[in-house]
Amino acid sequence: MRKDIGMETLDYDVAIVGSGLAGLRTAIEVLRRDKGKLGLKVAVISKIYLMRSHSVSAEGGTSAVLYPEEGDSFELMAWDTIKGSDFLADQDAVWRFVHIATQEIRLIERWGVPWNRREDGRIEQRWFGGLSFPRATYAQDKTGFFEMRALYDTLLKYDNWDRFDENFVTSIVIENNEFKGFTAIDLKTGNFRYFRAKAGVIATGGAGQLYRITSMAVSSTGDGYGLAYNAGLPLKDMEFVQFHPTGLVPRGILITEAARGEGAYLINKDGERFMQKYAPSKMELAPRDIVSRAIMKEIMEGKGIYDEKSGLYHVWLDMRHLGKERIEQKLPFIREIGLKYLGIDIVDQPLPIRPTVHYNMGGIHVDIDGKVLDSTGTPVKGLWAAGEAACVSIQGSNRLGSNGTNECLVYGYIVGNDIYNYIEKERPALPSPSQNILTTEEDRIFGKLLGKESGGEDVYEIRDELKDTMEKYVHVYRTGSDLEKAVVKIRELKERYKNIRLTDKSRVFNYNLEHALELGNMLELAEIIARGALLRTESRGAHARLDYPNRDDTNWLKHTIALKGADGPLFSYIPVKITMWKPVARVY
Amino acid sequence: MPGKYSLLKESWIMILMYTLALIMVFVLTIHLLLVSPLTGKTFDQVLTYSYVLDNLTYYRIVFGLLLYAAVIHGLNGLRIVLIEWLHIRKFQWIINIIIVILMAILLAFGTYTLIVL
Amino acid sequence: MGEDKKEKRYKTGLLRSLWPYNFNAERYSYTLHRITGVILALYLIAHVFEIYHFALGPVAWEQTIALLGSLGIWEKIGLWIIAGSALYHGANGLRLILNEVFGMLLGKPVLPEYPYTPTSLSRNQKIAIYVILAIVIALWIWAGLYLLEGLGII
Amino acid sequence: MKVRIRRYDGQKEWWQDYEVDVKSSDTVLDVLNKIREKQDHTLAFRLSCQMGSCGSCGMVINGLPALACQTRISELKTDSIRIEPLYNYKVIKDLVVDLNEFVNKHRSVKPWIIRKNPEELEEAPIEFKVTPEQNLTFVQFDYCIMCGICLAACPTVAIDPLFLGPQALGQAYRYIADPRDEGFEERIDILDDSHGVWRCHFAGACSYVCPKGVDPAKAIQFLKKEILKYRLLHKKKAATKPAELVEKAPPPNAPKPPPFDFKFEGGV
Repeated sequence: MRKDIGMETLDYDVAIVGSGLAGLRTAIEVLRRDKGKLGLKVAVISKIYLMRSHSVSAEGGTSAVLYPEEGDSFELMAWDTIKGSDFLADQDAVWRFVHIATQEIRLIERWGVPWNRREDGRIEQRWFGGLSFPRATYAQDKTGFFEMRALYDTLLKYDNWDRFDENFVTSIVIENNEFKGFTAIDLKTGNFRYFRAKAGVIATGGAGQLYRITSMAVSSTGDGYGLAYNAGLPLKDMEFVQFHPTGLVPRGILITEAARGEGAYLINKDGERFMQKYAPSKMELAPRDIVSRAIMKEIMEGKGIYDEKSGLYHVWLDMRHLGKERIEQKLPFIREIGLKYLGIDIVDQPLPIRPTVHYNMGGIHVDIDGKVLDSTGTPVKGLWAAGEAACVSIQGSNRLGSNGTNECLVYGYIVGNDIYNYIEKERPALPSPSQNILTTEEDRIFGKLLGKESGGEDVYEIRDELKDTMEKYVHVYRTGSDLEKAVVKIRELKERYKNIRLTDKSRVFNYNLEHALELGNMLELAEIIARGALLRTESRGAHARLDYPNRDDTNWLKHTIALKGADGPLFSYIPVKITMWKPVARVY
Repeated sequence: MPGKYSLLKESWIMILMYTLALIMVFVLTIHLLLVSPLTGKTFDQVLTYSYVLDNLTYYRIVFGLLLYAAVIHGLNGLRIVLIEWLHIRKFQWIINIIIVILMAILLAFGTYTLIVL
Repeated sequence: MGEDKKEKRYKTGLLRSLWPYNFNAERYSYTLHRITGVILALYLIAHVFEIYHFALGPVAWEQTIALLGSLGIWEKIGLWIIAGSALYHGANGLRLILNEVFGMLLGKPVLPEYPYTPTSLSRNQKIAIYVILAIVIALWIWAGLYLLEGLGII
Repeated sequence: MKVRIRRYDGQKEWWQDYEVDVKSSDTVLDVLNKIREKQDHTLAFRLSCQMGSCGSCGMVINGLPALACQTRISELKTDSIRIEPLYNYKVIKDLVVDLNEFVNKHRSVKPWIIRKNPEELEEAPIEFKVTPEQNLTFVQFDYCIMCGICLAACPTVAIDPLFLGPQALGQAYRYIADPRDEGFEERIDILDDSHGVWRCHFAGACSYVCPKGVDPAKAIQFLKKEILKYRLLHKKKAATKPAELVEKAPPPNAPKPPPFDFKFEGGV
């Protein structure tokens, strides 16, 4: 084991944090545009191995307009997205997004995605929640996985990039509104690293781990949000946390919306298809927030089924009428999950499901090109964000199913192009930050956190309490009093966090240290979410207040912006860009 | 550096392996039948000089085929085991050469035996 | 790729490679195929030199036979093992040729269905393995009886 | 339940016993999480998705390589669990193994779509025509999540670390079988090497332990068949016919935003 503590400096043109769909797509786009012309060197930094990112768990599909001749159109997709977002989406961004999505689907088809096909060999599409045309392009029910496979494999084709697996990024170095690199810990050796780069991309995904029951991976702890927030950059719309209606009880493993797209029913204790009360025309295929609220309402009204093992209430997702052949062709992974984790075969038994945390609509405040904006709304020179980590905002207050993977692809493409144009045009030099920043950061991690001998708080205890707090008070339905309780609890946990002590003092693969750093970010995020939700006195999309049950377009048709203050987040608001459609009542 | 340290394309060696294996199925069956109970002799009787001489001269082509097939197939098998086990690319040619020399020695002795009779 | 042989790896090496415990029937047959192959190759080397004595004339041949005969029952047991090796190696080798050259007994590419049972290790392959084992064991017992008969025990 | 874990801290190796309360529905990964969170913070193991689709948590459980997140305690049918790092890999710490060699092997077989005309991968008119039947010829092998478990089971990898291994060879076949790919000749020299495809002797252990049903053994035997066909008969990729590009469709509407008071009149 290496005892010496040294700082490595690694020079790259582009440093990408996060290796999910958005990160890989950005890397490919930069290298693809470049083709050795500028000889750009790209670093892909990930806290886990490449191909282990949570994008592999995306199941259902990827929306895109492929068949305008059959009645689909860009207007229709944009309308669906905007209506689904409860009119909080920036409509210029949506308009751009729907156009690029089509091209992305075809591009990754050529890179090897085994899309499900029609009999004549063309790409097949299916229904998804909130769509008015079956435009979710899919590869069985492992769409995200196959997309990741294709992107990862295609990236391997290029030479001019290096992978930094298991490098945990601890901070963004920003001086004078200019990006100067990332600092990271190499988990394998425990060394401190400084990635000096002309351009940086944050594509770290979401923060589902704030909750107990979540479909997100253990690695989705919102590090990107924390990095930006701690660097003094604003976060947008963080109070909108999407609950996927169908998470498997008790873990919250995702049962894809495609199950309902293929025709599955939601059934309560009395055997009733209760969605007809909530969305009579779309039924089970209403957008996710509506279905989640419907399920929670059923459970609150005592029409849920009690599961003795986990102590949770749930409803049934019934796929028995689909038939074995259709399930094997289109939903094999769902069947596998049911058999594997509950011993339930969906061919002849319904699955117990309840809402599970699935997606963060909010994220780092970026403009329509993916450039990260600072508190005054001017772009930070040389810093981009893409995918779930960024908030453009296309998803508004509620993401439509099948719009997540294509946001990653589209913004990977846009950001990659933008970076290439930036470097080609401006030819920036490698930045040189003051040494002070780096040594302070190194000391924060290794001196003040790893080397600390005082204090007795345990990382995992605080994390458990945080998860329970969020699960209890900041769930599908929120009330002012619950949110206040949550804020108080989170502030208490933040105080306790200052007192933590790590048991593992080694440098190599010190997961204890990684979890402590993650927890620091998670506590900040939890506070932003809870306080942002407390301030927003309306119900919009995924944010549903029992004490303010209606949408309030006069006061709240605006994005929340959270900035780090001396004592917790400071909130301000910016308007929504409405270019095409004025908000109307959202009925399905 | 694929193929740099190997004598032949590995697939041609394997084609040889499979072909010789199929040949051996036939010739080795004949060889074993000649020392089997089906000859009506006891095991000691099939080893007598005259019986063996009869067989060797009568089935000379069969035994020649068997010799060449078995030596090449067998020693190449041994080579495969060795290059997997010792797995250092740089010294792979040493194993190859040792095997080829061994093959040559065995074939020389075997051919001599078959010709001289 | 690591050219360095001295890198420490966990539970690796010749014995691990030949230790099929806990695994599937094909891995057992792999172990047997490899061991029998090495036995046969080594026997082949000895056998060629043994036969070479035949070329030196009847006296040399009788001497060689007598020398081997002096091993007593061990000669017969040795030959029995070699006969068994040849039978198994040959029969299993035929199965491998079907697999590797003709792509038979493997099934077609399918959509995997949970619980995953790989088609390459499924029914056809298992039948082939058990048929081979049955034939080989029957012939091997026959050969054993013959060898023992020669010894005058039966 | 008694859990025995093989520990390693860079210098010494040892077995450590833990006593954990488990429910029958728990997976091995839950047990490890309980140990790390409640008993021993120094235990190192990888995990991510917890639903068997990322491939982080490959380890040897009771002597058989498997994904910890999809091995349920009730399936093991034992009253104690023995957990070791994956066989045939270098161990870095506890259950964390070094996968760099593994990913390099994967990369060395050129696992991407190769076209004679590379422009087709950037600017093709619409899409390749792949019928569902053609899709079926390779999609099974595309299930690979790169967990590295197959290499831990492979008897050849156990003695020959240079062997490409079931994962890389399986992926090579996945792309060779893909009707969109034309890179067979580029890959053949890499595969037809003294430590390439022919070092597979079909022990089938890779397919036996594969957590996603990829069946790499099958892919490798098919790969051998394809290579022999190419060498003996000069037939390239007889398995699948190359895909055609779909005819150029009418260009999609030009991206111009509709006027502000655009009235939507769709059947929502």
